Amino acid sequence: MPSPVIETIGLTKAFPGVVANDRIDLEIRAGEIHAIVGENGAGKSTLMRILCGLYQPDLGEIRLRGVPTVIRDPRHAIKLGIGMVHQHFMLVDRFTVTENVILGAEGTRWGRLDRRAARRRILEICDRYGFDLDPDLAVEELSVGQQQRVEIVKVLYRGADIIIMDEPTAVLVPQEVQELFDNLRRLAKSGKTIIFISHKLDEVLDIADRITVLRGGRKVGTVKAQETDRRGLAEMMVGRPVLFSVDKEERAPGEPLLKVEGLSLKSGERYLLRDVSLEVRGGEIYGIAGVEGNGQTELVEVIMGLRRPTTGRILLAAQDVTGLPVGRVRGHGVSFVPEDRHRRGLILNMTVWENLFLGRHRARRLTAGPLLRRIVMLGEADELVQEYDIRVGSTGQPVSSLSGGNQQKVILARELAGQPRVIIASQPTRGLDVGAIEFVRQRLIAARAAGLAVLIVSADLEEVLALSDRIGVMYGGRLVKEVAASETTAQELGMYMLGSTTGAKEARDHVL
Amino acid sequence: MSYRRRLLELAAPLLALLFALLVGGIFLLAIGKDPLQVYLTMFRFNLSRLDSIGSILYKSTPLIFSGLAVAVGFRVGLFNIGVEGQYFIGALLASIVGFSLHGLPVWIHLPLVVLAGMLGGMLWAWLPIVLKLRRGAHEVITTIMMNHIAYALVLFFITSVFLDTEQEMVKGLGSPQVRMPKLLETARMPTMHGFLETLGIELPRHVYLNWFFPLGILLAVALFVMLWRAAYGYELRAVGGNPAAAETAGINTQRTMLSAFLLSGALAGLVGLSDLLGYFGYLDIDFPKGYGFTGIAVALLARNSMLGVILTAILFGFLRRGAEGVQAFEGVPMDTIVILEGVIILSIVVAVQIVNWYVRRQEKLMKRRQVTMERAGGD
Amino acid sequence: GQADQAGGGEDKLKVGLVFDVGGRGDLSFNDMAYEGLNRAAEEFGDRIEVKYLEPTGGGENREELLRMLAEEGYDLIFGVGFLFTEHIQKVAAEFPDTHFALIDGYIADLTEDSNVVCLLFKEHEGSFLVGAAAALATETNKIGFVGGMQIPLIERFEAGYHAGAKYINPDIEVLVDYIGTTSEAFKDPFKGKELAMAQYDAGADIVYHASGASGTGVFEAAVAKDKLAIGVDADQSLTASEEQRPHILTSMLKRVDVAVYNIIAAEVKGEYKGGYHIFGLADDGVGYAVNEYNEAMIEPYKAKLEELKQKIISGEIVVPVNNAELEQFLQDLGS
Amino acid sequence: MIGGEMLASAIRMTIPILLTALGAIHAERSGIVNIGLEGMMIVGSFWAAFGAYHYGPLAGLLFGIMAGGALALVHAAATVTFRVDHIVSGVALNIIAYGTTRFASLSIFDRATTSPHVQSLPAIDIPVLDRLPLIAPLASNVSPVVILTFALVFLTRWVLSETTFGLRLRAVGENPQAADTLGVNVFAMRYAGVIISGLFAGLAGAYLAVEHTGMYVEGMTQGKGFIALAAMIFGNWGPIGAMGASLLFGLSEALALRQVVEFIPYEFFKMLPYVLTIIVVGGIVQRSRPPAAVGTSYERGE
Ligand SMILES: Nc1ncnc2c1ncn2[C@@H]1O[C@H](COP(=O)(O)OP(=O)(O)OP(=O)(O)O)[C@@H](O)[C@H]1O
Ligand SMILES: Nc1ncnc2c1ncn2[C@@H]1O[C@H](COP(=O)(O)OP(=O)(O)OP(=O)(O)O)[C@@H](O)[C@H]1O
Ligand SMILES: [Mg+2]
Ligand SMILES: [Mg+2]
Repeated sequence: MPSPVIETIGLTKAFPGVVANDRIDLEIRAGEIHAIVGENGAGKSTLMRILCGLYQPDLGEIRLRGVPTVIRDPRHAIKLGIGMVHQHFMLVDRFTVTENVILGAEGTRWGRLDRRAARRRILEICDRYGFDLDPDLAVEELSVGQQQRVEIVKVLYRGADIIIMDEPTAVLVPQEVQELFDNLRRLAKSGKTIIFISHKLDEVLDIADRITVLRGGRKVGTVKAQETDRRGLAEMMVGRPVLFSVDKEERAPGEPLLKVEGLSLKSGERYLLRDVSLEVRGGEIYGIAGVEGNGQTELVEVIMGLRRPTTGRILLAAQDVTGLPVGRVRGHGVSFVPEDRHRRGLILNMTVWENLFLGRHRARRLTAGPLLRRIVMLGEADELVQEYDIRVGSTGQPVSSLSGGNQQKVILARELAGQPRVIIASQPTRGLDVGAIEFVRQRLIAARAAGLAVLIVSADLEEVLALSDRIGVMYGGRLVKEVAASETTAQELGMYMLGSTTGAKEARDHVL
Repeated sequence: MSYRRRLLELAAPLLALLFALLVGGIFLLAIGKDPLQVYLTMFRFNLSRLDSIGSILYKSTPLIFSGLAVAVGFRVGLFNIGVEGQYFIGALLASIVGFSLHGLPVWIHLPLVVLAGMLGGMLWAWLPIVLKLRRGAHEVITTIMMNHIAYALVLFFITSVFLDTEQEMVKGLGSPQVRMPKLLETARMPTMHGFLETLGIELPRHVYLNWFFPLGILLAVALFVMLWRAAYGYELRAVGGNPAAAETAGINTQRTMLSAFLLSGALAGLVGLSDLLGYFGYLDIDFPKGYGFTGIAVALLARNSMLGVILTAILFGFLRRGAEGVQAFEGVPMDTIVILEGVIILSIVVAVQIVNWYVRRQEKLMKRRQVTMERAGGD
Repeated sequence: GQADQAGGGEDKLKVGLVFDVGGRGDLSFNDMAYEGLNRAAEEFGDRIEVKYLEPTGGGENREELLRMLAEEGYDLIFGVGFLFTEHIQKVAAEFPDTHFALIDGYIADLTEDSNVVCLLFKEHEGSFLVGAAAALATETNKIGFVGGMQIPLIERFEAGYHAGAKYINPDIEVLVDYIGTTSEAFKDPFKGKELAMAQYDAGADIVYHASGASGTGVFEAAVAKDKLAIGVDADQSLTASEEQRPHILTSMLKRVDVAVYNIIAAEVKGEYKGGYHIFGLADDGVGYAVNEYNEAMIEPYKAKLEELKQKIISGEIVVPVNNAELEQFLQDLGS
Repeated sequence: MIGGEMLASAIRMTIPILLTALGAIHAERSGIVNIGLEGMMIVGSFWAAFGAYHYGPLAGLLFGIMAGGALALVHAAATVTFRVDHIVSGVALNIIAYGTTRFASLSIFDRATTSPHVQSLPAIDIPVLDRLPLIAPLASNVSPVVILTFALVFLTRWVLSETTFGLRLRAVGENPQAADTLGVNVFAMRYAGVIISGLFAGLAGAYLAVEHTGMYVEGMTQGKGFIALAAMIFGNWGPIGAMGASLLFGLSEALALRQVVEFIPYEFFKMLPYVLTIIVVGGIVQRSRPPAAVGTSYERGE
C-alpha cells in the first residue's frame, strides 16, 4: 500500500458562527486522484485552503510525506510541492500565458526576464502531459478550459507534485470536462497526486480512485470509487438514506402564466441562449437543470428584463413583455429570487425592513405622495419577519448582520409578499443550511398550491427533482430536453446535462 | 456589540479631530507658538464676539451647499469631485442673469438668478454623468477635467466677453478691476440683519450673513427627509448601496443616477451664490476657489449625513474664522489652518478604517469564542 | 518676521497693512510696500506700532482683515493693490474715523476730507524712460515687453515703454506678450521665462518685464540667452542673483515704499489728507534705477534719459497711458 | 513658424508633465490612483529650491525627489495599509502639500510665495547635434534633467515589460489576488509603485524650480500634476504613449505661449489637455484601458 503524501490529523478551522472543518482526519496517497465531496458549506474549500496555506488551522496537524508541517502561505505550499487550482481562476487577463506562468517564479538573465527559457519549459510541460496551449497568447483570449490548463501549468511549472482543484468542472462544458479528465489521468500516471472537489457524483465516480465525504464540517468517511455508487455517496453526503423529497399534493396545472418563445441571446459571436421556448402554468413548478454556465443565468435575466434578448418573445399571462425594463416586468406580477443574493438580491448596508420592500416600495398602500409610509412598512415588516421566521433582533438592523439563510429568507419574504403570479427563483437554496433549505422549499410548494407559476433554476439535481412538476435541461444555451419530473431520474437528467440528446437508456449504457 | 460599535463610530471623527489638532500643534510648536494658547485664542475670538459668530455662519454657507452636493453624490454611489467646476459655471450663469435682466422686480429676478446658478451646476454635471452612464467613463476623472475647463471658461468670459469696461479711472491711473458688470440690486441676496433685529440680535453691519445660510439649512433638512422618508430617496440609497440589486428589484438605476447627479450639480450651483449675491455683487477673476474640494472633506467628516453636513460646514467656518483671529492676535500664519484641514480629511478616513478593523476583529473574536464554547458544550 | 509687530501702549499710532495675494517675497510690489512700512517703523521707532496681514490664497477675506484692523483701533490701514478697491470703500464707510490708503486702486469722488487716500503711480512715465534706455542700448533694433496680467494697469507700462522706445528710434520694433489673465500671471516665472525666450529668439536683445514675481523667469531667460532685461517696481539688480545682475540693464522704479512711507509720515505729523496722491517723475515716485551693478551699462545713456525726464516733468512730452493714446502719440511723432 | 526654438520650448514644457506622468504610470500600474501628484510636485519644487539654495543644484534635485517620495509614502500608507479611498487621500495630500509648503516657505525664507534664486545644473550642449541647423536649438543649452527624462521613458518601459519588478508591479495592478497566491507581496509592490510615482513627481517639481526657473514660486506647478494624469490616460498607461501625450500638451502650451495662433484665445489653449482627456476617457478613443484593479484596495482573505 502506497504511503500517504498528505495526512491531516484532527484538522479544525472555525469561522464566525460556524466550524467549517471539525477534526478532519484525511489521508491522501501518492499518485492517486482523490475526490472530496459534500454539500454546500460542508467545508471542502476550507480544507483545501488550509492545505495550500491560504488559511491556518485552529487545531490539528498536517503531515506531509510523513513529516509534521506548518504550511505558512501559498508560496510556502508551492515550495512544499503543493499547488492549488482555484475555482475562480487566479489569472492576469492581460498577461500572456508565459507571463502568468512565471509570475512569482521568474528567472532572469542580466536582470531581464528570461521569457525564452520560460517558454521552452512551458512547451515541455505541455508536451509531456499532452496539453494544448499557446504560451504567447494573452489569457483573456483563451477559452475557460484553456485558462484552467494555464492554472495547471502554473502549478506544474513550480514543480508541484500535489495538485488541488476546487470544483474544476463547474465552469467547463462537457467536452472540456473530458479533456480535463484525460489530462488529470496522465498527470496521475506520471506520479502526481490530485485532490479534486466536486458536487457532481458521476464525475467523481468516473475520475477518482478514492472519495472522501464531508458533511457539516466533519469527515463522514473515505471510500474507493469502485466500491460505491451514486446512491451510496449521496447517502453519505446528506446523512439520510433517502434523497431529500418533499411532499406535494397532486394538482392539475392551470393556465400558462409564463411563456417564452424562441428566445436567443447573442454576445459577440457567441450564443448564450439559443432558441429557448418553454411555458410554466399556474400551480406548476418548472425546474431548470443544467451545469452552471449553460445559459440558465442568462435565461432568467432575459425574462426579468435585465438583459434584452436578441430574438424571441416573453409573454406573461398572454401579454408581451419582451424588452420591458425590470420594473415593468415586475409590474406584471413577477417575482424574482436571484442566484447571487449579495450581488443582486440585497442592499447589504440597508436595514432589514428596507430590504423587505425593495422593488415594492412604490405600492400605493405604502406611499403618501412622494413620501413612504414608514409606520405601515415597519408594521408589515414585523409581520413578514414573524411569518417567515427571520431570526433578527429588530428590523432596523442592517441586513448584512443576518446569517446567509436569514438573508435568503428576507429575499423570499419580499418576493412572495408582493402577491405575484409568477415566481422565478434561481438557486433558491444555495449556501443555506438544511433547516433553511427545507423552509424555502416548503414556501415554494405553498406558492404552487396557491396557483402560482414557479420557475426554479438549480444546480442541485436532487432539488430540481424534488420540487418540480416538469423539468427542462439546459445545455450550451439550449433547452435540450423537457420531461415530467415523475418520469425521469437524476441519472437521466445528468446525461442530458452533459449534452447528450439521445435517449436516456442509451446514454446510461454509454457511461456505465 | 452594536451599541459599542455605534459609539466607536461616533468616536472616529472626534478622534480624527483630536489627532489633527495634535498635528497642527506640532506645526505651531515648530514656529515657537504655544498650541494651547493659540487654540484658546481661537476659541475666545470665535465665541466671544457676535461678528465672529456671524462670520462663521457666513463662511460655512458655501460649504453647506458643497458638502450637500458631494454627500448626495456619495449616497448614490458617485463621487462628485466636480462641485468645484459646477459652482463656477453656476456663478457665471447667475452673474449673467444678474446683471443683464433689467426691470424685473426682486421677487422675480432673485429667484431667476438662483435658478440660473443651479442650472449652471447641473449643466456642468450633465456631461460627466452621461459619459459615465453611456460610456463608462469614470466620473472622478471627467469631473476633475471639467473643473479645469470651468476655470478657464469662466476666466475667458470675464476677461474677453463680459469684461466691465465702464469702470472709472482718474486720468488713466489706478486700475479697474477685471470683473463682469455688477449685479443689479434686484439680483442681490439680502442680509439677515433686519430679521435678526426683530429677534433682538444686533448683528454688526459688516457681517454678510445672508439668507443663503437658512436656505442651506432648509435644503439639508429637505434632503434629509427626501433621503430617509421619500420613495425617491430610498431608491437613491438603494442604487448607491448596490446598483445591481436595485436594478434587479426594478428600480431604474440609470435614471436614478442621472437625476441624483444632476441634483448634486444643482446643489453645487448654489455654492458660489452666497459670495456672489450676498457679498461681492460681481464675478471677478479672484472669485473664491476651492469650496468644491473642501466640500468633500465636509461630506466625509459628516459621513454623508445631510444634517451632519451643517455641523461640519460650521466646523470649517469656525476654523477659517479662527485662522483670521490667530493670525491677527497670535501671529500664526493662515497656512496652519490649511494644513489642519488636510490633516483632518486624512485622519478622518484613517480613523474610520481603524475603528472598522477594531470592531470587525472584536466581532470575529467574540463569534469564534462563541463557537468554541458551543462545541465544548455540545460534545 | 513677526517680532517687530510689537504689542504696544495705548498712545502709539497703530499702522496696519494688508498684503495682496502672494504677499511678501515677490521681490517687487508687495515687498516694496513692506519696505516702506519697515522704514517708517524704524524711523518713528516707539511712536508707532505696525502690523501686517496676508489674505488667504484666494483672497476672499481681504475685507475681513481690513475690518479686523479697523476694529482693533488701527489709525491708518493700507490695502496693497487694486484688488482692495471695493473692500476699502466698504470698510472706510463703516469706520469714518479710521484712515485708509489704497495702493493702485481708484475710488471715485474722494476729497481731502475723505478718510481714504488713493496712491496712484504714473508707471507710464517711468516706463517711458526705460523704453528709451532700451532703444538706446539695443543692437538689433528689436526689444521686448513681458506683461503679467493683461489689465489696463499693466498696459500702461507697455504704452509708456513703447512710446519711449519709439521716441528715440521710430524704426524700432517692440514685441509684446502677456503671461495671463489672472493674478496667477504675477507668479508664473515658468511662463515668464518662456515668453522672454521666445522674444529673444525672435531677435529682441532687451526685454522689459512688468510681471511681479514672474519676472525672475525673464531674468533667467536673459542669462540663458546672454541678453539684457529690465526690471520693474523695485531696483531688481539688488535682489537678483550674481549670475543675473550683469543682465539687468536697469529697473523701472515704482516707489510704493516711498508712497507708503510718506503717508505714514503724514499720519504721524497729523497731516493725513484724503483724496488722490499721484506719484510721477516729478516727485520721484517713479524712475529708473542706477546702482553699483548697472552703472557702467547705463552710463552712456544717462544724459539722454535725464533730458527726457525733464521734458516729461515740464509737460513737453505727454506720455500715453493706453494703446489709444499710444497710437496718437506715434502719429504725432511721425508727423 | 514652428521652428527649432519653438520645439525647444515645447520640450521644456513637456518635461514636468512627462516626468510626473511616468510616475503616475508606476502608481496606476500597481493599482493605486495617485491624484496627489500635484501636491508631490509642489513639495518637490519647494524642497528642491531649499536644497539647491543651501547645497547646490544636485542636492536640490535630490531634496525635491525625496520630498515627493515622502509625501507619496503617506499616500501609500493611507491607500495600501489603511485602504482609504485613493481619491480622498490624494485630495487631502494636495491640500496638505499646499499648506505645509507655504508654511515652510514662510518659516524658512520668511516669505510665503517665493524662494531666493538658486543655481541650476550646468546646461549641456549635445555634441554634433548642436551643430545641425534645425536641431541645434533642441540640442544646445539643454538641462541634464531633460536628457534624464527621456532616458527614464525608455528605462520605465524596459523595467515595466522586461524585469521581474515590472511584471510583478503590473500583476498587482491587474489582479492582486492572483499575484498574492503566487507569493508576490502585493503590499510591497504597491508601496513601491506609489513611492516611485512620488519620486518622479518630486523630480518634476524640482525641475521646475531648480532647472527651469531658478527659484521656487508658489503655484508654479499650475495643475501640471493633473495634466500629467491626463497624459498618462491619454498615453494608455504606457511610457511611450505618455511621452507622446506629454509632448502634445507641451506643444500646445508652447503654441499658446508664443501666440502662434492669435485668434484662439489663451484660455482655450489652457483647456486643451482637459478636453482631450475627456474625449479619451469618454471613449471616443476606445482603445484606452486602465489596469483592471486600479482604484481598489486589496485585502487578504480570512
Ligand atoms: N472566509 C470565511 N469566513 C467566514 N466563513 C467562511 C469563510 N469561508 C467559509 N466560511 C464558512 O465555512 C463553511 C464551510 O465553507 P466552505 O467554503 O469550506 O464550504 P464548501 O464545502 O466549499 O461549500 P461549497 O460547496 O459551497 O463550495 C461555510 O459555512 C461557509 O459559510
Ligand atoms: N469572508 C467570508 N465571510 C462570510 N462568508 C463567506 C466568506 N467567504 C466565503 N463565505 C461563504 O462561504 C461559502 C463558500 O464560498 P467560497 O467562495 O468560500 O467557496 P467556493 O467553494 O470557492 O465558492 P462557491 O460557493 O462559488 O463554490 C459561501 O456561502 C460564501 O458566502
Ligand atoms: Mg463551492
Ligand atoms: Mg467550496
